[in-house]
Amino acid sequence: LTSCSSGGTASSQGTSGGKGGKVKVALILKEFTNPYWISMEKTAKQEAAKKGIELQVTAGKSDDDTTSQITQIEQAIAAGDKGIIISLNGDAVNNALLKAKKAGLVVVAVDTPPIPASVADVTYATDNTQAGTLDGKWAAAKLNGKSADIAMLDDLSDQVITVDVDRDHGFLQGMGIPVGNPNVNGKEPKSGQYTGGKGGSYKIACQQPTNGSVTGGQTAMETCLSKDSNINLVYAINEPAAQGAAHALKAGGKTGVTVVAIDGGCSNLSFVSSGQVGATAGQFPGKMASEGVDAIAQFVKTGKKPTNQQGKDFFNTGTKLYTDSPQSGVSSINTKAAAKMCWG
Amino acid sequence: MSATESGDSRTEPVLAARALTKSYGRVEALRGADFELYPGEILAVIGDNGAGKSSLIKCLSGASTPDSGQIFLDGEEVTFRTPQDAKEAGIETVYQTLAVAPALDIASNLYLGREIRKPGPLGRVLRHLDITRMREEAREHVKRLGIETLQDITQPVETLSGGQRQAVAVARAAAFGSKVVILDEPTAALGVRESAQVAAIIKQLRDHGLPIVLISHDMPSVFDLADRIHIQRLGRRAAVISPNTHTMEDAVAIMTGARAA
Amino acid sequence: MSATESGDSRTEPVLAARALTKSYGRVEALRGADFELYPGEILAVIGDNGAGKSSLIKCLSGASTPDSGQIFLDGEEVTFRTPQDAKEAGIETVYQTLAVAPALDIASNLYLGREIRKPGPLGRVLRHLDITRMREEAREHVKRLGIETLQDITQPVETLSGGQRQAVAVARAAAFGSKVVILDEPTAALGVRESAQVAAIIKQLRDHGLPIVLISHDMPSVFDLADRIHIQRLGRRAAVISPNTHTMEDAVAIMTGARAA
Amino acid sequence: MTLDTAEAAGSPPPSDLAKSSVGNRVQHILHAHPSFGPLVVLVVSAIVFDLLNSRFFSAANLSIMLQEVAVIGLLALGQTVIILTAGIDLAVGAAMILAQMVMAGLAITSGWPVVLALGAGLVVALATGLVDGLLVTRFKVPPFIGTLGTLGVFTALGLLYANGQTLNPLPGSLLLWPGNLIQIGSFSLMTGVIVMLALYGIVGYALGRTAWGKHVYAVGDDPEAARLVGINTARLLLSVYVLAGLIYGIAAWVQIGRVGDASTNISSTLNLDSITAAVIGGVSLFGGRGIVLGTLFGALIVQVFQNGLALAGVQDLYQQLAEGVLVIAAVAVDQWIRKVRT
Amino acid sequence: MTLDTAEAAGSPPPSDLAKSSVGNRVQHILHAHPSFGPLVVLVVSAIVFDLLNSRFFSAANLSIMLQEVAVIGLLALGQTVIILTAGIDLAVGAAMILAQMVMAGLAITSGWPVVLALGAGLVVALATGLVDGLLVTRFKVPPFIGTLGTLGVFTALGLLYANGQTLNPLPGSLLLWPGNLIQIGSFSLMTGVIVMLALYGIVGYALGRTAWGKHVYAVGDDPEAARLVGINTARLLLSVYVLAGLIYGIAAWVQIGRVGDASTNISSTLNLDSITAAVIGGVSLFGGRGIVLGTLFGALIVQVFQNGLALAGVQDLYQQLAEGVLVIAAVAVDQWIRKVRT
Ligand SMILES: Nc1ncnc2c1ncn2[C@@H]1O[C@H](COP(=O)(O)OP(=O)(O)OP(=O)(O)O)[C@@H](O)[C@H]1O
Ligand SMILES: Nc1ncnc2c1ncn2[C@@H]1O[C@H](COP(=O)(O)OP(=O)(O)OP(=O)(O)O)[C@@H](O)[C@H]1O
Ligand SMILES: [Mg+2]
Ligand SMILES: [Mg+2]
Repeated sequence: LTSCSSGGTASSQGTSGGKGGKVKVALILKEFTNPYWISMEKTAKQEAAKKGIELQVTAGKSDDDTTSQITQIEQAIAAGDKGIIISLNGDAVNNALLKAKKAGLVVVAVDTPPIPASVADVTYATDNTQAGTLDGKWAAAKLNGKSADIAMLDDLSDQVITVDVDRDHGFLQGMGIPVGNPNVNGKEPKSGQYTGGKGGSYKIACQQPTNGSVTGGQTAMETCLSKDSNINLVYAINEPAAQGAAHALKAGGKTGVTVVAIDGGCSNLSFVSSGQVGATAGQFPGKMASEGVDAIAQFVKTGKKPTNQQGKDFFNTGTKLYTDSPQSGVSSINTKAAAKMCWG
Repeated sequence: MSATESGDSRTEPVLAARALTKSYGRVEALRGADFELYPGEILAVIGDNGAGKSSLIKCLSGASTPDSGQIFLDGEEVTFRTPQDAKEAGIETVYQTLAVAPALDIASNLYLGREIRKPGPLGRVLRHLDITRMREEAREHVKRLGIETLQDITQPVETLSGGQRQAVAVARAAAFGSKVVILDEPTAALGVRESAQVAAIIKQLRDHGLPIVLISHDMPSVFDLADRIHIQRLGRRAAVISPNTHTMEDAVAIMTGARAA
Repeated sequence: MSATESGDSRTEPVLAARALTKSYGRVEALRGADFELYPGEILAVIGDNGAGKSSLIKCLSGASTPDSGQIFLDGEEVTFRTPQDAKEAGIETVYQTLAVAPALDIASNLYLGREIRKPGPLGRVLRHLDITRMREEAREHVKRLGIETLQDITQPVETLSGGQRQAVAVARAAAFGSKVVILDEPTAALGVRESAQVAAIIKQLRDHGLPIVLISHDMPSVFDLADRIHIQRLGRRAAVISPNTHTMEDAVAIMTGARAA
Repeated sequence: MTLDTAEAAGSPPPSDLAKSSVGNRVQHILHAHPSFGPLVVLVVSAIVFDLLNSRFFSAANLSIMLQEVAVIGLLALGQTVIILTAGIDLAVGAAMILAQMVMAGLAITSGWPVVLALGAGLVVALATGLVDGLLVTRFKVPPFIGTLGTLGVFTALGLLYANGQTLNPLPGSLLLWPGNLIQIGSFSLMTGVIVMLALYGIVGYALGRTAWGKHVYAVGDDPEAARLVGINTARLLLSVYVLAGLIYGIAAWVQIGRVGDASTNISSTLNLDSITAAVIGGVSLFGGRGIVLGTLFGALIVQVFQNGLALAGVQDLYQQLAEGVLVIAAVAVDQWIRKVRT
Repeated sequence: MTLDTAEAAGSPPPSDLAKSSVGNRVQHILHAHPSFGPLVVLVVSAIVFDLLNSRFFSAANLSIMLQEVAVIGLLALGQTVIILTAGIDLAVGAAMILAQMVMAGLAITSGWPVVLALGAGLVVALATGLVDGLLVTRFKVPPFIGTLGTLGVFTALGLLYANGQTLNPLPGSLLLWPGNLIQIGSFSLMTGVIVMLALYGIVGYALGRTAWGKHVYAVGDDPEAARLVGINTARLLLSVYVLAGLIYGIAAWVQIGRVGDASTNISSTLNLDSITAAVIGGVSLFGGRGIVLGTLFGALIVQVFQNGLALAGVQDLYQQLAEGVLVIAAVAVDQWIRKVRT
């Protein structure tokens, strides 16, 4: 493509063709406070620079802010962008995305698959159920037949979001615990037998929201310990929450508790190598972003819109379990190797 | 409490109170205060600062509720729970604190709570206020009190001079009292001419048959205007005297406790 | 502006102003007002409501800045940007609006801006206030003004009676003025005895050599106290008269414009 | 006896216009029209943004900005009336979301006739206002706490009722009516924008031209004085909260129309955003001062900043930074414009 | 002439205790100690929660509740001083996060000596207060807008500086000191809690026993009156914002110590939470009324509700609902306790 146009002030390409100006793409993230999104932004920008795409990055004010995202989508349409890469904060943005598609933009969802999946042309995401299942299987194997006293540290209390449910239920399935209601968290039987690994009895000691943050994880874990001091297995929705939990366990003088999480951020690997977090299912936000940029670049070049894999609602960017305590029957890689593929 | 000064004792009081008490935390503002106002009279209430004059009239006008005691309107016992109750019974009051809305203009304040609507459907259906008319009348009302320095009728009252602001409050009561008018130090901030005007208006209202309660520290004016003088002391009524039988010195002596009334 | 009343014309004014103007939006409060206060005198300022008396002294005390004109202290031109500037120059003022902090108690208000610290390191290092002492002295100050009904020295001033509140403001100025004391209607809400006390204090301060500016609508008291009388009218000084050569009627006539001074 | 200045006896006070320099004129305009400041800020910033990217003033972009301001504009309108009484409403967004879920839920899940579902949603919105109003007037709970509590309650109720669902009304349904676009050349005006402007007109009229409005100002200005002159302050406050609730209900309708579906994920900062619009528009958080027109300008200013910065190509965090600076600057300029010499 | 009541001349005013019934006594206590109401609410709700789950009063749970209240308690302390001046601080959380990232970033990424990094973080926090203070005093921006703007600015700066990283200080480092636990039997007291209590003591002393404190109240109560008595209100306000900034800096340190690392991913409702603590504690949002002890009780009340409801096994959504109801009830009870007949 042509070189960087004149300082980017007047976007002279009033015509719909990308002629003379750069191809513009909007990257709309959930929010900015979680390092995960910053990491995704970085990779996307690198990839965009490679492909000669001008990336306009924005985000919601918080991860439930659909109002801002709708605005940003509409602005992308008005600004004549070629495509939108979005990690959506809720179904409320669906109509805006459909409008964008109608206006000829390519819509790529990343990280969070929209419902219905057809809202986006293509979705690049972690299979969150699979990620949770990895955690659950590993934890069940690690328990080695001991009884499990489980703390479930979910994301939000006030909304049902797919990531939250998929990971939670994936974990339970991996453990071999039946989920009560496939659409909502917390409906599983509070005690019974898990069938993963060697199998054993389990008890769900508490279920708390963390808002996916360190402080949230810490408070939640502290509350859980107040309720039941015998907890020996902690599922955390993501690594910040797991870190908070780990810290609460340490402060409470609890040892021998297994914590599992999902994320795979580089700066969190030390928690895994130190054993504070037993295992984490790594995801690849960079891959999601760069695939998204590539798909749009491809479309601009060839006019061919990207699509999901046949029969799938999204394009799985994969997940790997990182742990320094591998269990037989669960494939994993150690933290040294993980350091090469982690994000951030 | 057998008899009162003046010939009005034969008729029934318009407004009366028996043994009112009121305390705020440790402070006792009223300690069994009595009160009577007879038809068509100007009753002055005098007393030291903090004697409980304002507390008394606040009870009479519904602005506060006494801890104990009774209030009678035309002989019937009444309980005013809000100033609105008293207002609906025809008692119009100028409070010492003036009770104005600082950011509203003069006309809005004068007509607050009794706004005039435009004639016709605009007023009836859409409840449109007749702002022009209220402004014009407000200007008249204030002029009538001798205030001639007012340059801008749309000024918010918070920007008025002390006396101008008081004039707005007094004009309100003078214009709307229907049964009893209570004035708590209405001329404190007023100039010489303006005070004289207010005195004239008070007399005029009385001449129209409206009884008036006038709280004031201005002895000459009290002795000039009042038919009877209620002397408040330490939260009680110390005495009721007549300006005809007593001198200002007598009044001050009773008021300050220098003499046992 | 050639000569002034009284023999003081030989000495220099302590506080003077030339051609002050001040307008608020469309309203002109001052239209070229002049002012002189001579050492050791009581200067009364009288005038109709809205004549610009308060506006004038607000300029003199730094509470507001004139649009144009000059102010002189001991013959030197000064610009008071804030009330603090004037206070530091020794000018103590009681404003008509009293300027009290409603939620603070009497002692805190009396000593606001000039609090007394505890003796010893507690006060010096930790800046601990001597609250007991301030309360005791506050009680004295208020008593001195004749207010005897105060039951609780820890009352917030917002719960005080109108007169009690004014007494707090007056006590503040009386206690702390060092060069000039300006009083804007200090006795408006005060009772007979309390007003007399304030008059006595004013005289006392004058006898100690402190010049005083007294704004008041109370003609008898003005003619009793003042050495000279500044008559304000329509934003200007209409005249300066002496109580010895003029009568109250003269003063009122000039004030209201009935006579061309 | 020498006199300093002689004033002709009985000379009339000088005319109002005696000294009307240009500066004075401007000041007078500002006194009479306190939302002039925000208007100036709005116009100037719009022009600057257009210079940065000429798409700013394109019909398409203007249409979008107006559409985007419709919901927050309505919420800010209700908020403003409450703020004028020296109150505050933190539950504004929660009330709207609850009403929205009820409207869509009854119409879609429960199969009510759309008109009835819409009416029920409006009644629910009105009831949220009633609850807030009763807390403030009956239980003497400060508005901040009362509405903070109901923020939690309404949010929870909305989520429980929605049960994690997003509801899509049928195309052409009455529920989607506020989202209809009226094409005027290349400019498309959303029906909801007209609804919003109409409500601003009505509320502005009620506040400025009726006794009720005067009482709202009086209660916000000095509640004790208002009580003493005989205003039934409790009833007045109740009417204000109920009115605000109704407006939130209408906002819920506009939101459904604009977005095309009803879900609980909207934004958790609607309360702050609506207060911001009012304060930028010159409404005092201490009550009794300000007009709704100012709030409208305030909402537009925020919208112009967001849109303009994005069009100008300002990126991610820098946009957030610039928005913060601009909001401060807007109000500082307004303060400077309206500065009256004291 | 007949006299109605004769008062013995010169009779002394009746003693203060003349009519001191129990009711009067209680009222007097409440007048003198306005934070008594929140204290009652705190104690009663703690007892109720203990009845629901006896673990509530366990040493472990009490330790944890105190630990959890440390950071928000500090933020609410700074917030309270600002609210007392009739201001409000929306940037409280953003300022803390920025200071925290600077402390950890300089110590870890840039390799500064920890003491210097800590000092630099405190200076940054102080500077955030200075900026807010200057906006309010110099540019006359209302505190709501000024701090809303800096909320955006500080948040963006913190995120830009952090650049997406979470920083883990070395164990045993000075940065982690506030997180140290002092074991007292089975009760573990966090150093940061002592820091918080000490700061409440110091600020409470400064507000109640020094001239500065009286001036804070006077400015919040009636700024014009404060100006007229000669208080330099601008300087005073500036000192208040700077002090608050410093307290937020200390809160940042406690936060790092408690959580064990520094990340930007911290609750976005810290501003609302800190205001809530103050208002529940009886501090008036209109300024000039309230004491910091009330704020401490307010913060504890919120903590007790959250912890108690969770321990009582109330489910997520219902927990949010119940918390809303309880917050309202707490303040309604407080209002009822302190109700003074008028
Ligand atoms: N809300 C209140 N709280 C506490 N004390 C109060 C309150 N209101 C009045 N008081 C006290 O009650 C007493 C009587 O006050 P009141 O205002 O009735 O006096 P007053 O006779 O009107 O005096 P003034 O001539 O100064 O207006 C005073 O000592 C005053 O301090
Ligand atoms: N802030 C303001 N805004 C507008 N007008 C004002 C303001 N302050 C004063 N004025 C006007 O200026 C004029 C002079 O007011 P000022 O207070 O000086 O009068 P005054 O002589 O003290 O009267 P009073 O005897 O009633 O106290 C009045 O007409 C008043 O309405
Ligand atoms: Mg009184
Ligand atoms: Mg005056």
